[in-house]
Amino acid sequence: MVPQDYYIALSAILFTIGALGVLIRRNALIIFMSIEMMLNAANLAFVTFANTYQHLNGRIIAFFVIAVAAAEVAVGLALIVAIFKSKHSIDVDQMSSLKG
Amino acid sequence: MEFFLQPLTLVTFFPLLGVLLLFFLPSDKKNLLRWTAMGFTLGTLGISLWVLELFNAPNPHLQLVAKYDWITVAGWNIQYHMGVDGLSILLLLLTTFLTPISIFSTWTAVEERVKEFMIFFLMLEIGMVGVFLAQDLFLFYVFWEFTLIPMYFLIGIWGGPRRIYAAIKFFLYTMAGSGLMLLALLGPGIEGKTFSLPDLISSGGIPTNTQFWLFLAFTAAFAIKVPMWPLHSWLPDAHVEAPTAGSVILAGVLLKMGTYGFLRFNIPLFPQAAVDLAPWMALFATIGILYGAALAFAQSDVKKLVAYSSVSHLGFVILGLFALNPEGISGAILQMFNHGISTGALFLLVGMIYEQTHTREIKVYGGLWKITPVFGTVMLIVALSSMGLPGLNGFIGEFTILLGAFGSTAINNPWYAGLSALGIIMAAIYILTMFQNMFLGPEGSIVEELKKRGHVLRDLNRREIIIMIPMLIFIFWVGLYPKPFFDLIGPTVDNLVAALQTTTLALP
Amino acid sequence: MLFSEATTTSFFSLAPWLVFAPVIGLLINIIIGGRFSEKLIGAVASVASGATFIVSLLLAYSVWVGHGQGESIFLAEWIHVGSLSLDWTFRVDSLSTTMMLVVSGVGTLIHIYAIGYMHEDVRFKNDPSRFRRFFVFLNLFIAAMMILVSGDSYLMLFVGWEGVGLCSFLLIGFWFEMDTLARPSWANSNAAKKAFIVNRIGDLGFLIAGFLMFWYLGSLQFDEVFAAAPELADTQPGIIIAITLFLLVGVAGKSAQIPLFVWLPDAMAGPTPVSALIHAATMVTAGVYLIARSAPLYNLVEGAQSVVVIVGAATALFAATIAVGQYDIKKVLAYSTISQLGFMVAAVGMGAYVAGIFHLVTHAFFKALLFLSAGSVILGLERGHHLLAHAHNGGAADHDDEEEVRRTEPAEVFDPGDMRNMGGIRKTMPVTFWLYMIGSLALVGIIPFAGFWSKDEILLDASLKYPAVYWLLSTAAFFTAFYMGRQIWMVFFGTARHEAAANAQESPKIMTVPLMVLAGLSILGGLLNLPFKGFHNLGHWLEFTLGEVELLGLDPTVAGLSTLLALAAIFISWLLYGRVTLKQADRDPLKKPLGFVFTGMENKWFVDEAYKAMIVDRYTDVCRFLADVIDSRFWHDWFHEKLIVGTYNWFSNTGLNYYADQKIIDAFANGLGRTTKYLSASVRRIQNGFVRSYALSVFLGVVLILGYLILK
Amino acid sequence: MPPINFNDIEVLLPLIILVIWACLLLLVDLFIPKKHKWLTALLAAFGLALTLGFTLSQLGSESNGFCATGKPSICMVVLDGFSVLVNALLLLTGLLGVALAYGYLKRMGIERGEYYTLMLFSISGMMLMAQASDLIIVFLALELLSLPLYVLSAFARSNSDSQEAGLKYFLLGAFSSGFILYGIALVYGATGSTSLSQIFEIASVGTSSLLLTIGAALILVGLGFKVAAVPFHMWTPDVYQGAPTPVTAFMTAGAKIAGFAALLRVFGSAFPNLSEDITPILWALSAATMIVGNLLAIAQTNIKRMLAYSSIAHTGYILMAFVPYGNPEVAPVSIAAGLFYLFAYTITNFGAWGVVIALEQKESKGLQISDYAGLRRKYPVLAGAMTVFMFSLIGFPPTLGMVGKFYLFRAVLSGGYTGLAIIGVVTSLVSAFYYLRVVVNMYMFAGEPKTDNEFWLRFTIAGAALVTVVFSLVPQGLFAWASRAVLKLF
Repeated sequence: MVPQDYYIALSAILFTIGALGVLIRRNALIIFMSIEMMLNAANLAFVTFANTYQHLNGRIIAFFVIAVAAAEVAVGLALIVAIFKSKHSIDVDQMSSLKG
Repeated sequence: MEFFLQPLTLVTFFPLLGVLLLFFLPSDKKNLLRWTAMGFTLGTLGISLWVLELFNAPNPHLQLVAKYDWITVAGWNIQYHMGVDGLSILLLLLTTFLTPISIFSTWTAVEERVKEFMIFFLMLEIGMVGVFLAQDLFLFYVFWEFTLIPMYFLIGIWGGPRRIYAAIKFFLYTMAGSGLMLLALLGPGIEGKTFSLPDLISSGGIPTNTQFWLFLAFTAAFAIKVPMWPLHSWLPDAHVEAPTAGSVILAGVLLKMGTYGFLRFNIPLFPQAAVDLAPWMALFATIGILYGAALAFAQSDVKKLVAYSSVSHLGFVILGLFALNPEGISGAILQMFNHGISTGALFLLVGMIYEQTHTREIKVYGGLWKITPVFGTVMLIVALSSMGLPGLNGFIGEFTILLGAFGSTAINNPWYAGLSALGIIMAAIYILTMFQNMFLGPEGSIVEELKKRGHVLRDLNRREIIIMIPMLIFIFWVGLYPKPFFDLIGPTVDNLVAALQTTTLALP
Repeated sequence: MLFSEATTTSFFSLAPWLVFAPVIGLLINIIIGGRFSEKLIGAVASVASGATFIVSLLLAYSVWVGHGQGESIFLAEWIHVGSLSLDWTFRVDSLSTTMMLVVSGVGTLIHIYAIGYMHEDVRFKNDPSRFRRFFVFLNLFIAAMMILVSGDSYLMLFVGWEGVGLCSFLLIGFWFEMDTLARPSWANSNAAKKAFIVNRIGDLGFLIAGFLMFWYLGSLQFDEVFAAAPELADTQPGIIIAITLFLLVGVAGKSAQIPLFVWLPDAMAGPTPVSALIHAATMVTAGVYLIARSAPLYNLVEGAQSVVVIVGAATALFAATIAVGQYDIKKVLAYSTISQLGFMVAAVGMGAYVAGIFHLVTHAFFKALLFLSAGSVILGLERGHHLLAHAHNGGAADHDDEEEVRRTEPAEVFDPGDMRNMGGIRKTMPVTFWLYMIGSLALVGIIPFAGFWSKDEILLDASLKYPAVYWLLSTAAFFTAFYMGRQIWMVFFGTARHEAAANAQESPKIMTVPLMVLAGLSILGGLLNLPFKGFHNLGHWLEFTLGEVELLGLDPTVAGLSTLLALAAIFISWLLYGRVTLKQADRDPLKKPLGFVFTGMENKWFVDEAYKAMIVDRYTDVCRFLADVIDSRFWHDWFHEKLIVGTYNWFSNTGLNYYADQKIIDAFANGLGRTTKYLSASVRRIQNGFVRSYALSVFLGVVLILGYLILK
Repeated sequence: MPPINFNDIEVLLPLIILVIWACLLLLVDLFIPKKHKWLTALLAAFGLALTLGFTLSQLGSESNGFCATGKPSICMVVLDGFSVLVNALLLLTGLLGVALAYGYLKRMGIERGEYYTLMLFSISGMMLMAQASDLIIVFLALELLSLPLYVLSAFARSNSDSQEAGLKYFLLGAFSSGFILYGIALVYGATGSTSLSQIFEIASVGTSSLLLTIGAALILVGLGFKVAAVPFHMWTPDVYQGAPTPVTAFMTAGAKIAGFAALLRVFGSAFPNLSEDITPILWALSAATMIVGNLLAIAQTNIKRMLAYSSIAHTGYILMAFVPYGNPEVAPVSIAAGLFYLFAYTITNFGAWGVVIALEQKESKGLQISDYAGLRRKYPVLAGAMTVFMFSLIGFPPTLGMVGKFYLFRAVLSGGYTGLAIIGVVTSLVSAFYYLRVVVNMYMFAGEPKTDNEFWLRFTIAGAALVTVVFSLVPQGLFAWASRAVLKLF
């Protein structure tokens, strides 16, 4: 069996990749995907820990998170679409009229 | 009802009725507004005289105490606690006396937004009276800060060309000090579980080290307000830009709040620190006296001159306070009163001429005594009082202060008093130079200029004379027969000094 | 206590009226004097002053019948604070009544004289409305002087002390808009200011002496101070020395001693009655009175006494040399006054209090006489000058016609006080001439005039105690005789050097009659204290107050020598000035033989210039520097505006490329340096509107926190 | 499956009512014609008021809800004095939000019924946050309050600023939820539980593990983002500026209250033992927030942006109170002080935003500070009220802000953090710069501002001003309330 530390490490790596993705990418959709990746990294951690402690808790939490992520998608995509409609672009760097 | 009928509550909040009434008066009936404000300030003066009547001078303790629980939950113990004693009675009277005088002086000087002006002025009076009567640290702080707001508007709206700059500077400067005071007054409040000043004093026992820091924090607030050297930079700006009535109140009362704070809080609350730091305070006071006097001499703007002279005069007050003996402290209290009268009168007079000429440049005047004899004579008396001529009020205060400081065991160095006495010479120099340049010598260029504009320089009119007469009465009264004043101060000061001696190590 | 003696003849309780009388006089003149005629104004003031004299007489009488027993008359409580308790209490004893009599007596005469003098003066200066003001000031002076001499404590004395200083200021600057020649100028007001400020320097010494007294002797009341002093003198004599020397500083200010004498010559800017009353007869002698009053202190410390003597003697000689080089009739008298004050100070310093006070009294008589006569001369010249002006204009010489005078502008700048414009006035103003002669002889010390007796007593005392000082004073006396001789020859003899002098007119009776009284006193003043057994009246009188005093007889050597010196000096002055009448443009005959020494005398040894260069200008510079550089540019502009407000501006600029709110910050705006602009630009970059950089900020925050936790 | 426990329902009763009301409102709104959207607003307000009534009725009761079977200490939600007061405050925020929004939406032409529904949902999220006693509930509540706010921020669809604000808020919000979630995961990993009570028990037994500390720190980051603490604050000015003003007003108060409630709840009950590690971080965050917020506010010319930075600064002040959260003697004072300040801030803040709304014109006009010039002359009452709010934000008597700061400083000083208090004082001084600028404009410059007469707006502004002044003079009752906000510990 793969030791649980590996899972945790994987989850940490995924989380970091996700976070860096947010920092590096300019496409709003990809940023959004990176955020989803961070959430799923957390999910992985939950499930791993649940396995360690032999609880259900962590797994159930993972389901909650998936549900929340779905809700976020709904809101997020709506926002992105609305912006694409008016700006014809989803490059976040073009959205910098508010600053200072 | 009982709450409102307490004499001290009444004297503090009576102007509030005026404020409320003014809100509902039409803003275009200027004279009605003026007389309403005047009436309420005179009423306050009347009530303060009633307070004086009730005041039992030989009793050294707080009197006419109004004490009600204010915030007494959740570990708070804040009270509405007002009281008057020898330290504050004179300042109370000074405040209620100068306010109607100042308002009367605005009759022709303030023509715009009279309603607001009067509202702010009455609000200012509430704050000032409250500061002198509050006996609870929190209550004091509230009044203390509150005075800033109306004064800020008075300078900012009705001031000179750089009024906004001056107003903001005044506000920020004062606030900087009071912020530290806020922290400091929480200190004893947390330790002692009460904010009542008499309770804190009687419980005593703040550790020496803590005393030291708290003393400094309070000093920050008071020293800026006084202002002590080198924190005086806001004062000339504020004075120059403030309207006459504002200058009068600023110099006459607001600055006294600082010296009063030292007296009311620093000395009794942190006696050991007061004794230990007295030489330092004396040092700064002495520098302030000489510095202010030197700067006053070099000013070309008469209002600035008077402003710097205030720095010098209030240096005397600080010196007297930290002599920590009855002579010095009594002298300092009397000098606060004197300075209020003399400098207030100076600003009034400067305002009266400014109203006609619209310039404060000393250079352009000259020979006014010939053209306006009454004005010149009144100015002379006031100027002499300001430079401490014996027989007039300023001398009594300065003499007792210097006398006290000279032999003070707390300051323990007669040089401070000796050097400060130089300030008396320097005062003569700048006051006489000012008087000479404006009132003596040949006719100044302004007379010619006014003629070209079709104005003739007039002497004081009846209203102005009526304003000045009470000031002159006090100038002579205190100078010739200060006994009634010392009688009011004396017992409390003796008590304070005796308490200092029992609570500190250094004083014999 | 008030009437402890309870004699039916005691008038002690009248003492407060010494002050009340002149105050009532001046109040009457202030309040309703506007409607009075000039005569009435003068009468009110003179009556007030006369009343003071009568009260003084009654008090003196009371002291006399009480066998010298003085009284302290309590009026009201004054300062009671801490352990300081002072009252308004009048001290009536032989010393103070002597001063009261001199002040009110001479004062009243001068009041009367001034009615005549000012009547003309205000017309020559074109402001008759100022007549009333003059008498108000004069009465105020009498009141202040009375407080000075009758005070029962040092502080009350100080009230009078500064009070007379104020009056001096007001009266020197009486014609504040002009100079002595009535040209628009700051000169008179400068002189007034100078007098007050120099006096204040002296007053500082007085104050500090007071502080020392209070803390070491426990009181400021005379008797208490004197009672405590001997003990302190045993334990800490240094303190007594300090007290006496600080008092000396005060004396030097008020009595115009070295180094504070510079104000007195300038004080001649005041109208002549003022010069006579304040700056010759009374106020300036207050210092002498103070030392005499403090005799119990000075007697304890001989070192301090010798300092006083040296200061006095040096002043006497120094001022006398300057007087030799002056051309202004009043300036000569002014330096003479300083010199004579030096005599008095030296006398009281030696412990010869009687001699000092004696000379004070006689000097009051003859110097007042001299000044007033000089005033008469000056007015006489003015009259002559105006007469000429009218003659030139073809108008009638009607001096009482105010309108006429007002319209008449002097055609040239004419200095009626300059002796070089005078000469031969003996003939045109005979009464004045004789009065002046009497005064001069008294001053020079020719037997039997008053000055002889008093000066001789001082010289005698000096010869016994301080031989060196004796020679200094004798030299001064020699110079005195010389400059007075010079003056007399130049003014009254020879021929007129200016048409005005030729046409000078004698003064009216109201002026000359008081002068005659003074002349009488100058002649007979010596009777007060003749150096013969049984005639030491003043000596015995003052003994009541000062305790046992040494009463000296007449020393023929000293008296003879001083008389000889005086006569010799007069003779030399005749050789130089009297034998040949000088021309107006002539250089002074002394100029050639004495050279630069005379230049020094002419220019008052450049003391004023030195003070200006070393003190006045430096003070102004320091003040300017503090005000302009330290306070304004450094503290106000740099520290507050640049550092604090500049920082504010810098933050304003971090968000935006322009001043955040121009209107408000305008006031603060003081320009930003390039560095701050660069910095602001780089900080601005952070809040740039890019989501990713915001996320970066969050991320960096996380990294920081985790880093802290892990590496902690 | 255990039977329905009515106690559980009771604990969450107000929340349940509000959620049901929100759902019903969503449906009812469909049938309300466009002209009569005031009805929706009224209904929303009524719902909030109703909930407020229920909430207040809970005052004094203390219980847990939705507990693990047989383990009454491990529960999902909790009801205590703290939660009741926070909920009450949140509902008040909601009511004020509705009052401010009604006229504005109409004026700006973005009046739609969903606005109110979204607000109600967001408030229910906030309320849940105050009651959560399990980390996963904290996370769910956070999402529940955030998602409607994202939408609300972008509510002015035609306005690109609003869209930008919405997207920025959404992206960054989701980003920060990632951190909080990962933090929860780590805590779960370290302790084997997400229940606050259990975490507390486990953490207090063993030595603190790094995993737990890091987890706690990540949760702190997430909540710090919500309350806009530096350096997680950068979204704030942009979003507050871009979002429709009533939304901004609502966010500045509501989201902050909820964030702080969670912060207190989580750290106060679960992590007091970590205070040794967390306190320095809080200290630094608080100091940085006060400094950056106030300094950057100086630079602003847009009043919305200025108030946004001011809101950041106030986060710093409130954070200051929580620095000594681990000290059991001071903690109650801290909580009371924080809560009182939140109340003071909410009232003042709504008042100030009310004035901003009153002066705002279409297309983001009337939002410059210079547009306030001359307000005193044309609308003295409005100017007077704004002055009161500005002085309250500075912390000047006689206003609630001053009393609040007094309370805060007392907590900080009691904890012994004098340095932080001094930073607080100095930054308040700095803040006077920019608040006074508004006052200067209103009173000392001439101008021609315009505003419409909207009753509820005026009413709210005047009421807020009155409350700000009057309650500063008689704060006894409020102090008593605040001090009843005790965390239920285990």
